[in-house]
Amino acid sequence: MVDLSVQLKALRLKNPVMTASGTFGYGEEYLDFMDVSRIGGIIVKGTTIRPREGNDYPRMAETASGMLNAVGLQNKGVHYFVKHIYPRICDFNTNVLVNVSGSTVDDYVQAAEIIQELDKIPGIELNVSCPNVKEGGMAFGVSPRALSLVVKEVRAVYKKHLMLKLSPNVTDITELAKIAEDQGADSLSLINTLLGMAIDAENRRPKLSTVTGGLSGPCIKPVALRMVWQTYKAVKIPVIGIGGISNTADAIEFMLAGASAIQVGTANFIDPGVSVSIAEGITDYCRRHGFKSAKELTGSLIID
Amino acid sequence: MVDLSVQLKALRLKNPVMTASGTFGYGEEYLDFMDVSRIGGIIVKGTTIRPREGNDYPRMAETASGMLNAVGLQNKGVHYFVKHIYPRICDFNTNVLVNVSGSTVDDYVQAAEIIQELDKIPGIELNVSCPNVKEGGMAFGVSPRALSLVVKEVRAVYKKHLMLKLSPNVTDITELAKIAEDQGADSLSLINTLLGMAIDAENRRPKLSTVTGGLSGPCIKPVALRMVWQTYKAVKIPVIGIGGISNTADAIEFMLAGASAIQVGTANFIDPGVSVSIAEGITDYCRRHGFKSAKELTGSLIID
Amino acid sequence: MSSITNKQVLDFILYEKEEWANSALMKFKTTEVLPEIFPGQFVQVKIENSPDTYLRRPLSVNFTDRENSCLWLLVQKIGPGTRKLAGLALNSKVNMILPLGKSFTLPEPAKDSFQQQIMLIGGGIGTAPLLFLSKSLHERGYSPVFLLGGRSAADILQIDQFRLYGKVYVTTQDGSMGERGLVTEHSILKEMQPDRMYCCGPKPMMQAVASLARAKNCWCEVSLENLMACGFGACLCCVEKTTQGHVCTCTEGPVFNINQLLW
Amino acid sequence: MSSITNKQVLDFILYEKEEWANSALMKFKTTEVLPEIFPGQFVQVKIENSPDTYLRRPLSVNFTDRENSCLWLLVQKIGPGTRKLAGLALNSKVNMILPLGKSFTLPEPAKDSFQQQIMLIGGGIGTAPLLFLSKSLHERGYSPVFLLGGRSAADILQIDQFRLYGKVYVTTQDGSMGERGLVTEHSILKEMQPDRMYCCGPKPMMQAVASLARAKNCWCEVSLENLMACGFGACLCCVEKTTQGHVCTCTEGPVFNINQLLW
Ligand SMILES: Cc1cc2nc3c(=O)[nH]c(=O)nc-3n(C[C@H](O)[C@H](O)[C@H](O)COP(=O)(O)OP(=O)(O)OC[C@H]3O[C@@H](n4cnc5c(N)ncnc54)[C@H](O)[C@@H]3O)c2cc1C
Ligand SMILES: Cc1cc2nc3c(=O)[nH]c(=O)nc-3n(C[C@H](O)[C@H](O)[C@H](O)COP(=O)(O)OP(=O)(O)OC[C@H]3O[C@@H](n4cnc5c(N)ncnc54)[C@H](O)[C@@H]3O)c2cc1C
Ligand SMILES: Cc1cc2nc3c(=O)[nH]c(=O)nc-3n(C[C@H](O)[C@H](O)[C@H](O)COP(=O)(O)O)c2cc1C
Ligand SMILES: Cc1cc2nc3c(=O)[nH]c(=O)nc-3n(C[C@H](O)[C@H](O)[C@H](O)COP(=O)(O)O)c2cc1C
Ligand code: FES
Ligand code: FES
Repeated sequence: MVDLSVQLKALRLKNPVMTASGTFGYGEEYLDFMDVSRIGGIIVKGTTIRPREGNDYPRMAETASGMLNAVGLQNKGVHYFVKHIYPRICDFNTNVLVNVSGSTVDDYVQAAEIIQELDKIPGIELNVSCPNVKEGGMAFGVSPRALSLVVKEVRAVYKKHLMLKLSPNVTDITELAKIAEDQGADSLSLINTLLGMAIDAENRRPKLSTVTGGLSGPCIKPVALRMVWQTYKAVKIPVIGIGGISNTADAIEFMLAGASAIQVGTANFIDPGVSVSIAEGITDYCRRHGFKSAKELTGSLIID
Repeated sequence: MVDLSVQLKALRLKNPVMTASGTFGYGEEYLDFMDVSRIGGIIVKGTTIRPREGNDYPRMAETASGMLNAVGLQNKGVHYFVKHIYPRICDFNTNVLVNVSGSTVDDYVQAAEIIQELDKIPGIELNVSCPNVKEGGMAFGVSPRALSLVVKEVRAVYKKHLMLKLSPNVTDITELAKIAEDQGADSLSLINTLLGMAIDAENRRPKLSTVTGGLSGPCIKPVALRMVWQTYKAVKIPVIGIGGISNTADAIEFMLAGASAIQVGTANFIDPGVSVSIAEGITDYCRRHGFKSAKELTGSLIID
Repeated sequence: MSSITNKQVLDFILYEKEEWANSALMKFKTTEVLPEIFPGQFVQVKIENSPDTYLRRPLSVNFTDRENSCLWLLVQKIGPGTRKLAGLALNSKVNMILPLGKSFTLPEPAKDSFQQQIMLIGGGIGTAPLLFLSKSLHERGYSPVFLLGGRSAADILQIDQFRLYGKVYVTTQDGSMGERGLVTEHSILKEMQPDRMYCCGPKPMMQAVASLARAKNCWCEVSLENLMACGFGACLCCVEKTTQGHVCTCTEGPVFNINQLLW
Repeated sequence: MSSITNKQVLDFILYEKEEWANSALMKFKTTEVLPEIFPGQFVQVKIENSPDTYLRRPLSVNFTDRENSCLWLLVQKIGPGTRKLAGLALNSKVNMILPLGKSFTLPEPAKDSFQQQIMLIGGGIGTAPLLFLSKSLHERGYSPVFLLGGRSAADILQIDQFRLYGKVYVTTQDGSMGERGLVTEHSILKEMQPDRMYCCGPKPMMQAVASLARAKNCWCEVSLENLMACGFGACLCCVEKTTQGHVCTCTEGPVFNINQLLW
């Protein structure tokens, strides 16, 4: 028997597979396709203190082996979440984490405090890396000072698992990773989307209403893998790998590079049951390669 | 008749299509496939003051819509270039620019001085963004201070066209672009490869001898396009777009985003005559869209 | 009418195909039980062996035959995905997510005492979901009037099938079939005062039909074709600005009553 | 022998195919004039409709028939590219860059007075270029000895073709054909003292053959299969460390005399 469970500090996942924020709705959208109790966790949609209408349509453009999005954190706000959505999803037999975003440090702190009161939510993922909103968002993720502040302030009020999601749009991701660790983050998830752009040559216009947007999918996997590896070597807290993961081999690659767990994002759109298949595939891989537990995979890349 | 010529300050290209350094050898490798006089320019292989053996094999890994390379600037050094290669290629009826790399500022300066003596080489492209060498290389491209210094020193000795190739592995490419402009670069080419990594899950090893390498191909196009657009808006000198360009539409997109010219890189490996087809395609596009010259395309993206 | 059927991921086999220069009518069959599908709902098709398409492609259900587990798609070849799909050889396997979205709202079954006048307006490939809708209307005792428009006669597809369910009027921009002009310029629109209109086609055409419906004070549903990444409410990419703010066209639509829209 | 032919980008049609569980022998035909190709040279094949392969795939020329503009490839299915290629339907179009690389060095035409003993050693799919080489050796009056190895009988391909040119010895790791064991353990190697050896196969096997050749003081050429991006000297990805430093296997190879290698 392979032990698939992994421990992110005090947070236990039954297996290393989670789903990435903004790609899995509130989990409900996938109930027809899969049994959410068979994955380690769900990160629900980006949530902000006040409701947000998001960006104008069009918000999506397909690219080579990936896509750009410019959703812009559309959500009904944390109060709506608490009142209407939480009751529907609190009985999911898996870890449900809320992805929290904001325009000011105070936004983050307030949302964290409110979510802390929800018994069945064992943690939050701080999104300081959304490239699709004008104020805040990515700004926190690329500025060492701002990042330090937001993690510190949220940590001061939030006592459960605090996962920090890093932006890849930086010169040195380890610098920001270490700051987050120093300020008390429990784990680091990476990467969020790369800032990209698409143009329709025939009508000479940008494909997104916001001109630029966030790039995701298999095209970003090499960059994500590199950043996970760099970050794993730079910090002691667990790293969660994200970026183009579409099958078991991808997930294993991230774990070998240092990830303790992984998140499946855009691939959910194409193959809505893929996260369960990946969890099953990890068991199979461990068996074939003589690993007794998924934990052992983390960082076990062989460099001759 | 569409006028395809473009002017990069004093450097005139018969059309906006060039080939990217490290993907076109010295041009000779392509003579069986195409007529090099039909493109605007060739940037030859990365050249250093002393010969370099490059990195160990394996140096290449395929990725989703792209590839990683870790060639590490293998070349026989600038003196060999002057003596043995230059005589063979100096009669190409197109602009041949030399891509210059180094580990110290002095390396760059010396190589530039030597190449300046070559009559038929109208310019150099300073490569401060190679992610595949331990010392120097990318370090110059991601550090404002180092970049400032190297451009200034080379500019002091080099009088012909000085193109500076920017690294995409930075938080804010416009910051570095402006520094290069201020220090006297004549044009900016971007992007070089994104730093990435690939792992073979089955043998649990990195696919490259150097673990990380440079990502190129269609997968990076959205990031490149975004950076070209940002840079175009930030500087006054011409911008040359690079990154995943594989067909006419791609080239047009870069020009609409602000590029005065473009470079075709990895696509040459798959379709060795593609640069000529793109040059032809630009004429066709201009005709269909009522542009009298290719110049007019630059920055003509419509944002409602 | 909302979907009450669970969404599924199903493999189909391409069973029959009729291909034209710009489009193809494709009949698919599955060995599984075909879930209940309502007119206006769509499927998300995976395009195999296609380096240029990463995401699935949304296509309306053109017709179904649940007894034989068959489903028809009418596909216009406009890009790499639809071209690859339309070019498939018979017996190719095609994976779909279905059924997706909300269907057209059907009227109560017709009574002799009160026969509603129903008009279906389709532009180009926008006729795709209307055939399925006609069948359902027919089953409820209605004989709708069809107004089909296209650039030329080649764009007017499945006209014989439509004729099985009601009277068909045509416009083409080049006059090669029916009246010359746009669908919204057809003379029948001046004569008729329908109780219900259903419309699908290019956005400018649907906007023109919506204005017309408003002018006639006529109930009207349109089917939008916003760009989609997922198709089942997870990505929030397909939004339309409505009286309720941004709503997902893949779950709250693709069918909308024009009263909900800000056009 | 170096290529004196210009490199070209040519379309071929898949004309005939023999497919096994793990491999396929594919005969291609072009309507153009097939350039002159020498044994050991290779082609770069574009894999169409393949989202998982961005680069071309290098494959040795297995055989040619210039008169009829035909070219054979022997393909082992090991990944997405080779599987897609081997699975192609007859009449599919396949684009290749060719001819690439340096060929095997052929001996002077045989004289009765002095007949060189030539041995060709192939492991698995490494036999691919050797058939073409045998034909050329045959034309020069040689009748080489073949030593073919594989995991099992299923890996020993084209044995009847090889028999046309000389005597064939076989080893398999499971003993299902010929002697059981590795190719380098075959008893014939103890008996024979060849003047020339040509070898192609997995790297460990070629390294073992190289040691053997050195021990026997025998001239030996091997054909490397380094990973390639371009195939024509532009990318510098395919290097092998040799006595001359890093050299490109696609232009200076794939055939190397073992004296050049640092094995
Ligand atoms: C709910 C729904 C139902 C649909 N039903 C049908 C149908 O029954 N038959 C049919 O042929 N098509 C239908 N479409 C449209 C179809 O999805 C697109 O034509 C298809 O996705 C294009 O894919 P492609 O790869 O061929 O072209 P792409 O390269 O993706 O697109 C080619 C061009 O068309 C534009 N385009 C792509 N998708 C859309 C879209 N959804 N709306 C407007 N412009 C678009 C692109 O911006 C681009 O300019 C439907 C769309 C939706 C959302
Ligand atoms: C000059 C040359 C001639 C060749 N001739 C033949 C031939 O005649 N017949 C034939 O079947 N194959 C030949 N090969 C090997 C062939 O190119 C590879 O098997 C093919 O590229 C694999 O592509 P793929 O997409 O199927 O698998 P991939 O997914 O690319 O590879 C599958 C696995 O095989 C490994 N691999 C891929 N390419 C190579 C390689 N070149 N060497 C070693 N391992 C590799 C990968 O690392 C991976 O682990 C030749 C290679 C070279 C360089
Ligand atoms: C449509 C879409 C919406 C997203 N919304 C969010 C979000 O609200 N918060 C967040 O932290 N990340 C968001 N992301 C980023 C993903 O969680 C993930 O980090 C990224 O897509 C890379 O992973 P992938 O390549 O597997 O998709 C979104 C991504 C997509 C494609
Ligand atoms: C094999 C390879 C070698 C390269 N060598 C160099 C180099 O020597 N100097 C340089 O400035 N860029 C080098 N590059 C980067 C390219 O010039 C180009 O900036 C990059 O590949 C992005 O463009 P593309 O996506 O069109 O390939 C190299 C790229 C590849 C793939
Ligand atoms: S397409 Fe994803 S929410 Fe509608
Ligand atoms: S494969 Fe590109 S140089 Fe050899």
